[in-house]
Amino acid sequence: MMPGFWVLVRRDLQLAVREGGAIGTALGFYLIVVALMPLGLGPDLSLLSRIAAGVLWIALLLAALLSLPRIFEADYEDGALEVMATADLPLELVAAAKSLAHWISTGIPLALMAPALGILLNLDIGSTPALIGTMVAGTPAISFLGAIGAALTLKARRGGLLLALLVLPLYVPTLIFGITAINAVALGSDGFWQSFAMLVALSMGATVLGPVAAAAAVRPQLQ
Amino acid sequence: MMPGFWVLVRRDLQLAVREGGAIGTALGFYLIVVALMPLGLGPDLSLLSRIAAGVLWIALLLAALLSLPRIFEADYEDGALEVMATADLPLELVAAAKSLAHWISTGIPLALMAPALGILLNLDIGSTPALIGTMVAGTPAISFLGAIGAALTLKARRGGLLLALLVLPLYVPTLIFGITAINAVALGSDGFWQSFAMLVALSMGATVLGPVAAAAAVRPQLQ
Amino acid sequence: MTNQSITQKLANPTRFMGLSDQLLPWLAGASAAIIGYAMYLAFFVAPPDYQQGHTVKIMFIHVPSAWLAMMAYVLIAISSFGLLVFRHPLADVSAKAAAPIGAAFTLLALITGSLWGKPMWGTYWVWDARLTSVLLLFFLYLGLMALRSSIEDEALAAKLTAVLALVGVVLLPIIKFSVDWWNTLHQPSTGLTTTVHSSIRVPLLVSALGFSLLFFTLHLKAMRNEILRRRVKALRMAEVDRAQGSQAPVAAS
Amino acid sequence: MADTLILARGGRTVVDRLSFTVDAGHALVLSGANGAGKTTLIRALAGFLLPVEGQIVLEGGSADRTPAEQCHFVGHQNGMKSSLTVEENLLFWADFLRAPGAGPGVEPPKRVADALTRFDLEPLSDIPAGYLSAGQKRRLGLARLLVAERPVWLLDEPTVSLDTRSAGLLAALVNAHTAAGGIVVAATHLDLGLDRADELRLGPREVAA
Amino acid sequence: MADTLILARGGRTVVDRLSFTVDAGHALVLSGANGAGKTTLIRALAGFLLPVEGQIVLEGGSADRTPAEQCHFVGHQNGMKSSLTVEENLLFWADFLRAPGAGPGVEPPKRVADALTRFDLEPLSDIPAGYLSAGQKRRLGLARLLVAERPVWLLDEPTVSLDTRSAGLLAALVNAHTAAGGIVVAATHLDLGLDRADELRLGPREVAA
Ligand code: HEM
Ligand SMILES: Nc1ncnc2c1ncn2[C@@H]1O[C@H](COP(=O)(O)OP(=O)(O)OP(=O)(O)O)[C@@H](O)[C@H]1O
Ligand SMILES: Nc1ncnc2c1ncn2[C@@H]1O[C@H](COP(=O)(O)OP(=O)(O)OP(=O)(O)O)[C@@H](O)[C@H]1O
Ligand SMILES: [Mg+2]
Ligand SMILES: [Mg+2]
Repeated sequence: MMPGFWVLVRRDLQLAVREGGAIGTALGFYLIVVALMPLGLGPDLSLLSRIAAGVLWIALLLAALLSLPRIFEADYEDGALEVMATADLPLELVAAAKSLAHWISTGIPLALMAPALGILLNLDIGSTPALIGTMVAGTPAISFLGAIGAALTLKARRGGLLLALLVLPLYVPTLIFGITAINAVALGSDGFWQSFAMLVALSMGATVLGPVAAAAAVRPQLQ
Repeated sequence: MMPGFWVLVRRDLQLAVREGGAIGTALGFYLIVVALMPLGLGPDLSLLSRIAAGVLWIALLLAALLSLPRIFEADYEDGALEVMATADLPLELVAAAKSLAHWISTGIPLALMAPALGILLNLDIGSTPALIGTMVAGTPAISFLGAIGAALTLKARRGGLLLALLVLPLYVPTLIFGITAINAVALGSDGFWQSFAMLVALSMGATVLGPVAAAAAVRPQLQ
Repeated sequence: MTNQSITQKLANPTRFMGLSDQLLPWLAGASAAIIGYAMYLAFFVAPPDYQQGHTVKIMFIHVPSAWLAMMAYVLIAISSFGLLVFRHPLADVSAKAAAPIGAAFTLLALITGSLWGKPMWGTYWVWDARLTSVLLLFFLYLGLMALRSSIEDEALAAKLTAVLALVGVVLLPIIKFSVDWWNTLHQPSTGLTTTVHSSIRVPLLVSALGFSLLFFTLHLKAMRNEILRRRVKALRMAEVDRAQGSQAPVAAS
Repeated sequence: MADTLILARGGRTVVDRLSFTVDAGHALVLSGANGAGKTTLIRALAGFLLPVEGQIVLEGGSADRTPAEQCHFVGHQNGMKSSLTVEENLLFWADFLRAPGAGPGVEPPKRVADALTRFDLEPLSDIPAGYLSAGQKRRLGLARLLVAERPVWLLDEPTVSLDTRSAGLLAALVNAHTAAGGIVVAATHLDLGLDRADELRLGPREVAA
Repeated sequence: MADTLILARGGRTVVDRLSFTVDAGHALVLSGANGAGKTTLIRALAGFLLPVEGQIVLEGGSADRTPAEQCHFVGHQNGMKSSLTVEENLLFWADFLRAPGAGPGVEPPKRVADALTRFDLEPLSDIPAGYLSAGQKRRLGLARLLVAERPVWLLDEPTVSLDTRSAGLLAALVNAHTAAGGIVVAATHLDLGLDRADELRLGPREVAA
């Protein structure tokens, strides 16, 4: 069973690298959305540092969101998903492998880039470890829950928008704990570890729930 | 020449209505992103009303952004764009018709919804006419410039993300003048008409530049 | 603009390769020497600023890179025009080679600028009009590179990138103006090149010259690499064709 | 119709110095192994691909329209929207492709009804196009040929997925079109059974195959 | 193999009470007009569509794997990534489709090389799959049949876009597979020229047509 899993993870990563820097594009988008916020909210630095954690998380959500269709779409359209459905690997593990590849190729790079963007928002540099830590811990939930949305919208036109609509509410808990954790460090309140533990728990729950629900959503669409 | 133009606009609107409520989805996304902001930024009301105009514009940009692929993608994939290229209507006007349909089916509904969302952000109700006015005046730039991005990314993998990366910088002037105009009314400074005139000028420029550039981008991709 | 006129005289890549091969060592040597001299002037001759102290030395890197960041975009725009209108064989090579270099100089200007900002303004970044428009220029570079890299067919990628580059030209002044209007925290221009004392102005101009030469060295080198890469690819294609038994000639790059 | 064409795909020459003419009232069948360049040639005729060298001329066509604007192109895709019904799809194309200067002539709705009948699609006319089977979709794509009048038909593997009966229908329509003085260029691996057809065999590019 | 199947698409019954068996070492050719339900039936055999009634049994297959897991399915799409080369694509499928408990047997790279040779794709093996012509893509899709061993092959219009030579190749491979005791079910409008093949004609569902 397992060999097929890793073969698939490797291929998806290979495609992410090969297909014109999917990773670079996600990072670029992240950078632009963060830069857009001060343009919209005004250049007041103390205001910016107050909302920095929120902006970093929301922009990260949006960047990850836009790359979610990649999880299933191409394989659905070119028929690869059908073939995978006739393989020995259960569809749940196919979904898990694809979500994992998405996390490695999108979640982690975004998390690592966040501190650099924090500078633009005048975020305290001392909070860099907390920033990276919470984001690495929280992003699995984004990839694995996002897979559900990606699977549900396979047959829908304009998947992107609908996908966002379905998935954003699922991200609210991760968003809230992620922001609380960072602010605990950056603004110096306590409760960091508590929020961090919740983030890890949410991510772990997502790695189970996501693939099961995604597989259930993919199956009837293969008719 | 012109008959083909309006036939196409009508069909695109028909498709927007028919294909699973594209419009409703854009509105839903707009609502969710605006609702997410207080979650991310904290519930301080005076802070919220200070940044309301910015949040409304940024969220509108993102909602419109996600619906941009609709302009060309489906017609490219099912071969309709090829057939249109052999029609008498020049490709520039095809692009213009499709951008116009996008504006009517996305830009206008989003603009009309903005005041309702302004309430969530504690925006002064008196600024409703200014809000709707600037948004109706500014959104054509979003559709017509967005068409350039939609055309450039037809053959690119992960269109959505790349599209956003290409198009967001083009939106900066519209964003800035849109926000300045609303704030002029809501926060009671002057200069509304100046910004408004700039918005109109930007939109008019976009209706020329957009279709020409979009057609130039579509043509080589029909090979 | 030496490279520009050479590019125009040369109709074919082969002559370009020959000429650039001879030119390159000289350019490289000159830029190294001039930058070295400028740095000597900057660090040992120019006096520390009475207000800014030694941090003023950042200027001798910051200002030239900011200028080159903008000049590189102009070069890309001209090349793109050459590709779309005249289909000049070298135009795309030039545009493609200039993009990463321009982006690098933009990044350099951003980084040196923020390093300078920390002691001067107490923060690495402010949302000032000039800073914001440079950041947006950087985004445009990113967009050019991302678009090119995400399209497999190189000829197509070249055309689309050129369209985007020209759209960017229309946009850049608009961005500059709009940001100027929007922002109130504008840093007043110091009018360095003309009014400031020659002990600072001279090293700055020498440094700018050196950096420009460096830019052309890098650009020429990158163009040569790109041409060679295309030749290798054409040869591989030809091999495939031969394997398929075709006598058809391969399109020369 | 075409003169010493050289066509390239992705930097490789695919069609090398090819010249041919198709007379009014004749069909040209392109054949050749996979990868021989049939699709490439048809797409060049439709104006999507600029020839590296050579040119494509349509003699006797109206001067103010490009050759491409006087062609019907039916490629691998059908250009039909799956959320519109069969009839709505055809009606759109009938309206959209109508030449601007066209006199009253036959009205689009009438033409569409006619095309539906000819391709046996009438019983399906109210069904969204997305529900059709592969062959039904193909017939719908071909029905577009009848909703607007154009002298040249360019067909890329038109019989893919068609059953024998439908293939026969298509052949009859092509024959009728050429009999009325039209031109047809079709790429195919099968024998279509056309009258007045010449064959152009594209060179064996893939010798190994 | 199948027992009183009833299959429905979008609420409409498409295949009504159909029973058939295919013996090991035999091929079954599905024919019938457009819309008769061939694709529907094949997708049901591959397990994508649950029968409204009836069941599909594979006798003599391994008990711990569903029938679908013992089938190779080749539908209208080929499941190949256009940015990977021809060889990388096949290698992925060879690795991915290898049965978990499979002994050493023939190694995937060897199998891939073999499949490439058999489908005349060797000269193209380093080219990204996106550059292939329609027929070359189809051959690549079919080459997947050879990179992992499975007793049942389900082919939906396998000869679409293939030139005669390649169609012949395919027929030979299908014959070899059935000769070795495999089962093949193929939907097609053309005569494939198979040995040991039965034909199943699906009823004319399209009443008007
Ligand atoms: C990331 C931050 C910064 C960016 C993106 C940036 C960008 C630029 C650009 C584009 C120019 C060329 C302008 C022109 O020639 O019209 C420039 C020049 C200059 N910059 Fe910066 N800058 C930054 C930070 C700073 C800081 C912190 C200082 C020092 C206080 C500074 C001082 C200067 C000076 C003195 C010039 C020359 C001005 C002139 O020629 O009149 N910059 N910068
Ligand atoms: N976008 C592309 N880039 C590079 N090469 C291409 C591209 N499209 C096609 N080719 C190559 O051009 C050649 C001709 O392709 P074409 O599609 O014209 O063949 P065809 O005669 O239509 O074949 P088939 O019968 O298989 O449809 C093939 O060798 C193919 O690999
Ligand atoms: N998703 C769907 N929803 C509703 N009806 C469908 C759907 N897909 C197919 N049908 C209908 O089911 C019937 C059988 O379709 P199927 O694709 O099985 O035909 P087929 O025999 O493969 O035809 P062809 O030779 O044209 O490929 C057709 O009448 C078709 O309109
Ligand atoms: Mg072809
Ligand atoms: Mg079928």
